[in-house]
Amino acid sequence: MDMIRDYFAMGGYASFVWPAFGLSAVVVVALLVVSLRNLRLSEAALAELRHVTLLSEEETHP
Amino acid sequence: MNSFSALIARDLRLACRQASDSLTVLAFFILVTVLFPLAVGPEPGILARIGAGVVWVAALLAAMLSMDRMFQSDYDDGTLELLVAAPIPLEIVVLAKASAHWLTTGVPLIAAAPLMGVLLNLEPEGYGALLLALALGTPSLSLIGAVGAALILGSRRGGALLSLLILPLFVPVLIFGVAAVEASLTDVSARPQLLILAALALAALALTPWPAAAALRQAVE
Amino acid sequence: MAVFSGTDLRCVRGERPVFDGVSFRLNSGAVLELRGANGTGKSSLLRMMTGLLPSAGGTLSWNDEPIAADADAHRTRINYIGHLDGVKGMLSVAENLRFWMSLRAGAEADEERYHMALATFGIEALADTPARYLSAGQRRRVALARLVACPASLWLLDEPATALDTAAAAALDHTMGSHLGAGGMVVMSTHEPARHPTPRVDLNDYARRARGAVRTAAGMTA
Amino acid sequence: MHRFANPTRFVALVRAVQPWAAGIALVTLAAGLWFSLIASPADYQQGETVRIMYVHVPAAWMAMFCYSSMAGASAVTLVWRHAVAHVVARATAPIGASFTFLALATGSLWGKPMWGTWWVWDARLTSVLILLFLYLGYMAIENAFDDRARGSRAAAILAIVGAVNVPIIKFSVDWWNTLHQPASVVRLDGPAIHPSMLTPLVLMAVGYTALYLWILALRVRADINMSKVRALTLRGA
Repeated sequence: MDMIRDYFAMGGYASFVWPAFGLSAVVVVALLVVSLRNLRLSEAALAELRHVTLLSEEETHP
Repeated sequence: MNSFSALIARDLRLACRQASDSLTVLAFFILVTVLFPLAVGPEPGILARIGAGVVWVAALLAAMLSMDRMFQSDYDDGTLELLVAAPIPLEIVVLAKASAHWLTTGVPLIAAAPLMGVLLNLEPEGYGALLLALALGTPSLSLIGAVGAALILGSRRGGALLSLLILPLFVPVLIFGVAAVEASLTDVSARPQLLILAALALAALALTPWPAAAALRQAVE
Repeated sequence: MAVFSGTDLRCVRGERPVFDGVSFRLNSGAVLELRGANGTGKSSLLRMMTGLLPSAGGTLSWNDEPIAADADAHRTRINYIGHLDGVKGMLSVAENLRFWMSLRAGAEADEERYHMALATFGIEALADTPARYLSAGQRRRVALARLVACPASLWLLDEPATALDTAAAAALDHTMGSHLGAGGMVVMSTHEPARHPTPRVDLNDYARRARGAVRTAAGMTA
Repeated sequence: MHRFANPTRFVALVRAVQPWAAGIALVTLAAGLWFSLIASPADYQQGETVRIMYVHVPAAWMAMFCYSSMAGASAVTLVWRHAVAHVVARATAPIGASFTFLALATGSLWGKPMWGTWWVWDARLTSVLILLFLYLGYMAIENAFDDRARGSRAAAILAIVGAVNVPIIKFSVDWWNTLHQPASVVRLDGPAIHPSMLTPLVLMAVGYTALYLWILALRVRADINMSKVRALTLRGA
């Protein structure tokens, strides 16, 4: 058990190494999530346009 | 060539008719310089050490004050689109505007700089280098500023946006401008720094008219 | 004698198609009237002819040579009067007019042309008054005085008669008449009823075709 | 090059590239993290803090890589007036800005244990800070205009002007740094790269690049969809 604890201690620098990796992960994941959500929203808007104006499938193909 | 002089003559005439613009720039320059002793205390030793940097930062901010209006009035009253349609290269218009801006803003700053040196207890050896560095640096500011002023035409947040766009581009001029003065204070020759400043000015002279002209063209589209 | 022509011109403003497939042919000594409701692109077509607005399609040519090949030559041939007068309030009428004359090679020394320009539009008395004291109509006269002061074969006028009183409008007609008589050309966007039969481009019908054009491209514009 | 000017063909290409980018990103990042955190030795001098290098250096590389691809796409936008090229530049800006922010944050986290301060005026950190302002300037002017086409062309010009200035800024900041070089500052990239440290660094760099392409694909598709929606609603209205 203490082997795990030693590992996470990072030779005493835990409070620098883990925030560095954590922050990187947070920013990257946030970027991915926001981009994915924007894509879904844009596809929904296109699909909704297809119903409203009965445009051909080809035009509102995402 | 006469269209270049015609453009500058017109801008200088306009500047003289609105002399208050250059005076406000000068007043701003003096005011910003005065703020520093009030902030860091009047102790001559400290002021002497940061003097060159303070004068340069104040000069840079003062030069930027009137930059966003470089093309604005022409853009608003239709002169700009006539200039784009006129049979003269737009790059010449940009150079004329930047030179007019330098004459109405850069030169007064250079003239007032020694006074600021006195306020900040700058050592005597530094004045020559300060004047020379400003003389070589302010043209780059006007030329790079011309690109920024052309880019923000018709945008919603003109002035503030301009400073965000061009301050990063002013960093090299600021660094070598202050370095030239500090080199002359430590009785090391300021030649290399001044030569680099001259190189930056020549590069700006050669490179900035193209993006500025492109920005003007797409501004009147 | 020169010919100014345009084939299949297409204009997109922002991401909105304005007109498509506009063609015209204008010979020396003729007027081309641009008609159409507001927003059908009369001003845009004029700005395209001036070179201010690049076309999204089609070509403009002078003597059947594409203008894009030699834009500088084209700029020496044109005189553009837009909605804005381009008159500096801080300068006097004389200073304004002489400035525009100085930008054209050969025109700056032409005192006789300068005085004729002032006389044509009846603004000699105002020569030394700063332009900011002028009324909109007077400022418009100063802008129109450029047509006489700066020689150019192709006049591109965007609703030139706005803010003009009857005397100034008559002076404008007279100047255009002598310009056409000397073999010049005029393209004019106007709302007044057509006074004399001239070639005309009615942008109303081009606008409908433009809207159809978006079916193919996705309305993407740079 | 002109074949991809047509948006629909360009989207087809993007949709083809996207799964590959995603796959490579996930695999290399997983391996990279494994090597960075577990399967690589601590540094004899810096101890475990050297692991921060594995997220700091790739982020700094990506900050530069994104800016140059933004400038390249902007050049294509201005020279050939391809709206599609600008979509790539517009989509890259926020990704580049995020990597620049990460480079600064991890740089600061790395500097703190070594010099006891959160911010060190190291030449490279300062250049990256100025690069962040170039990104913010780009994004600010991109949507400072009511007409989107105006904003895109103004931003394209700024990106190219910025790209020309980046080396000049880098040179002057390095020069400035040597002038004011405090004696004790260790160069931030730490010791010579020991081979066992190279693998995590390369893996993370490849992972970040693939990640950039993946997010870029998502943002480009969303952007093209939205301009299609705008064009169709305009026409419908």
